[in-house]
Amino acid sequence: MMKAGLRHAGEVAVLDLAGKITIGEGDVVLRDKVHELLDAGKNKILLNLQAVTYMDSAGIGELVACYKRAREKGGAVRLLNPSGKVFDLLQLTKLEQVFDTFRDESEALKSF
Amino acid sequence: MMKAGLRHAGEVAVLDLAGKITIGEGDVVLRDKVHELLDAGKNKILLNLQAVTYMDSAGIGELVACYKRAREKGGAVRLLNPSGKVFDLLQLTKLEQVFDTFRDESEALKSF
Amino acid sequence: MAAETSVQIAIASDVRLVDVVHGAAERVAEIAGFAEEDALSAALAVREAVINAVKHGNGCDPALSVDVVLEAGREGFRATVRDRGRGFDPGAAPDPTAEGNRLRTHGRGLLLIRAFVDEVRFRYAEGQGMEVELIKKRRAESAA
Amino acid sequence: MAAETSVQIAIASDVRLVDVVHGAAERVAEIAGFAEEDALSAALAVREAVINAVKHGNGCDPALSVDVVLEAGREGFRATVRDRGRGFDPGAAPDPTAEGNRLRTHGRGLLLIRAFVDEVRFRYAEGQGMEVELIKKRRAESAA
Ligand SMILES: Nc1ncnc2c1ncn2[C@@H]1O[C@H](COP(=O)(O)OP(=O)(O)O)[C@@H](O)[C@H]1O
Ligand SMILES: Nc1ncnc2c1ncn2[C@@H]1O[C@H](COP(=O)(O)OP(=O)(O)O)[C@@H](O)[C@H]1O
Repeated sequence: MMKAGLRHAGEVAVLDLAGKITIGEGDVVLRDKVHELLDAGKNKILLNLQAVTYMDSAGIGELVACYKRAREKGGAVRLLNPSGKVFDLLQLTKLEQVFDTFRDESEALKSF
Repeated sequence: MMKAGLRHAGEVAVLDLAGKITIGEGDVVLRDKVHELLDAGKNKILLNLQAVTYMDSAGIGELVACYKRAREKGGAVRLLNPSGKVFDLLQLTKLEQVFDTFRDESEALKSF
Repeated sequence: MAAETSVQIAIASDVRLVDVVHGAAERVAEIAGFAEEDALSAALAVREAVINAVKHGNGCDPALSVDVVLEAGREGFRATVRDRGRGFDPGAAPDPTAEGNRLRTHGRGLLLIRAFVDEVRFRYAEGQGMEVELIKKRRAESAA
Repeated sequence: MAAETSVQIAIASDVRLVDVVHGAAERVAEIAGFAEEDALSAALAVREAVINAVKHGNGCDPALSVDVVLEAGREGFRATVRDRGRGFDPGAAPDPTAEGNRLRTHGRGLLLIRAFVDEVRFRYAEGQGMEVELIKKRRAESAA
């Protein structure tokens, strides 16, 4: 199961994700958490992917869905520290060209 | 795969085991490590089970085999911090009545 | 038990494949509603039955398969493990917890199976092999 | 490919069971000699083929099974994933990496399958369903 911890850094909501973002589990958690944030008017969202081990196509699809939903609300979803398989998957799908992605948290926070 | 880290505390060899002690993998690692120690004349062995998640009957059997081998060489195999499933398994098999088992490492080291 | 969802697995008699069934059993027990610890108990029982089927039933002959069915239902978890062997008398195995047996390096599989699930049935079908059936029931509240 | 060891799995068309096949594929790939990262690649390819079989092939009908064979051989890892559906033309799927498609929330499964194994074959057998065959070869040194 994927875990999702929530922190607030000024205006930015940071979701620390851990585990795998996969069909029927992680993708659902991700969708629900981002929905909650957007419903609460928090539309600047940083997804910390450091501890995410892998995603499948359903998880990747949900990442894109979150990106679009935040943008519709005038906000943004950005990524922190994708690594290993997750980094490979973002490259492979060319989503690295869609998402603003950061290695350094303070830099990521400043970017919003 | 089970991992086994070796430390020496005076005369006692401490094996820090992590993972599962199961058939064809962890049991083989355990056997090989204890064999090496006994061959090197190190017959006071403390198995730190803290990070062992579970064992199967093959792993438990190997634990007993190690106990007997050390005793034959005039030494001893003792246990540190079995927890969760491992603790349950030692109770269930009544091996808690065979193995000297400790919660505190310094106490365990003094016991040899 | 009405199965809500199920998995069938056939493995070659190779101890390296025991983990495959263990992992599958853990997942199916989770789907059946068991929390992590109880799902591990169910998986350990299945694991021991599979080890016995591979070793004693099929004599580790890779040409002989072990056939496993895993089911998640509203009442709980059910597994059957079938080998191609000549069967055995499960009542005849010595008690590994008896004082004189505690230092034996084998003979604890059946004990673990019986401890970790609620019902265990052994069936032998002439010319077909031994089948072990394991059932772990969901309780309204308590954890087993 | 001569199989050294093999596993057959049949799952009900239930996305919660995809993990069962994923875990089994990872283990069989390890037995075939792949290190952790490559075994995960192989498992991800199998995972996507199984998701497609469950969703598109069998329409998530729990009465229809997805049949998987996993093999470890000296040359590497091989998997077949078969559904009961009407098949499809794998060449017709749009490229999810094309600029206009990058914000689509679906359509990346075939891309992942092709990226993570060395050979992919699609076969349709009239009245039987679609079968996807995946092969990942062991290399003497390099990691894929
Ligand atoms: N599937 C089986 N086919 C034949 N004999 C079996 C089978 N399962 C168990 N047995 C017999 O029962 C005995 C006890 O089994 P078990 O408690 O699992 O311990 P172990 O396998 O370590 O000997 C075995 O030694 C074997 O003789
Ligand atoms: N096993 C299958 N049976 C029928 N159609 C399939 C199958 N696998 C894939 N397809 C078709 O190919 C398309 C692309 O598949 P894929 O790249 O995995 O993306 P997605 O499943 O997210 O749509 C699917 O939308 C579906 O129309």
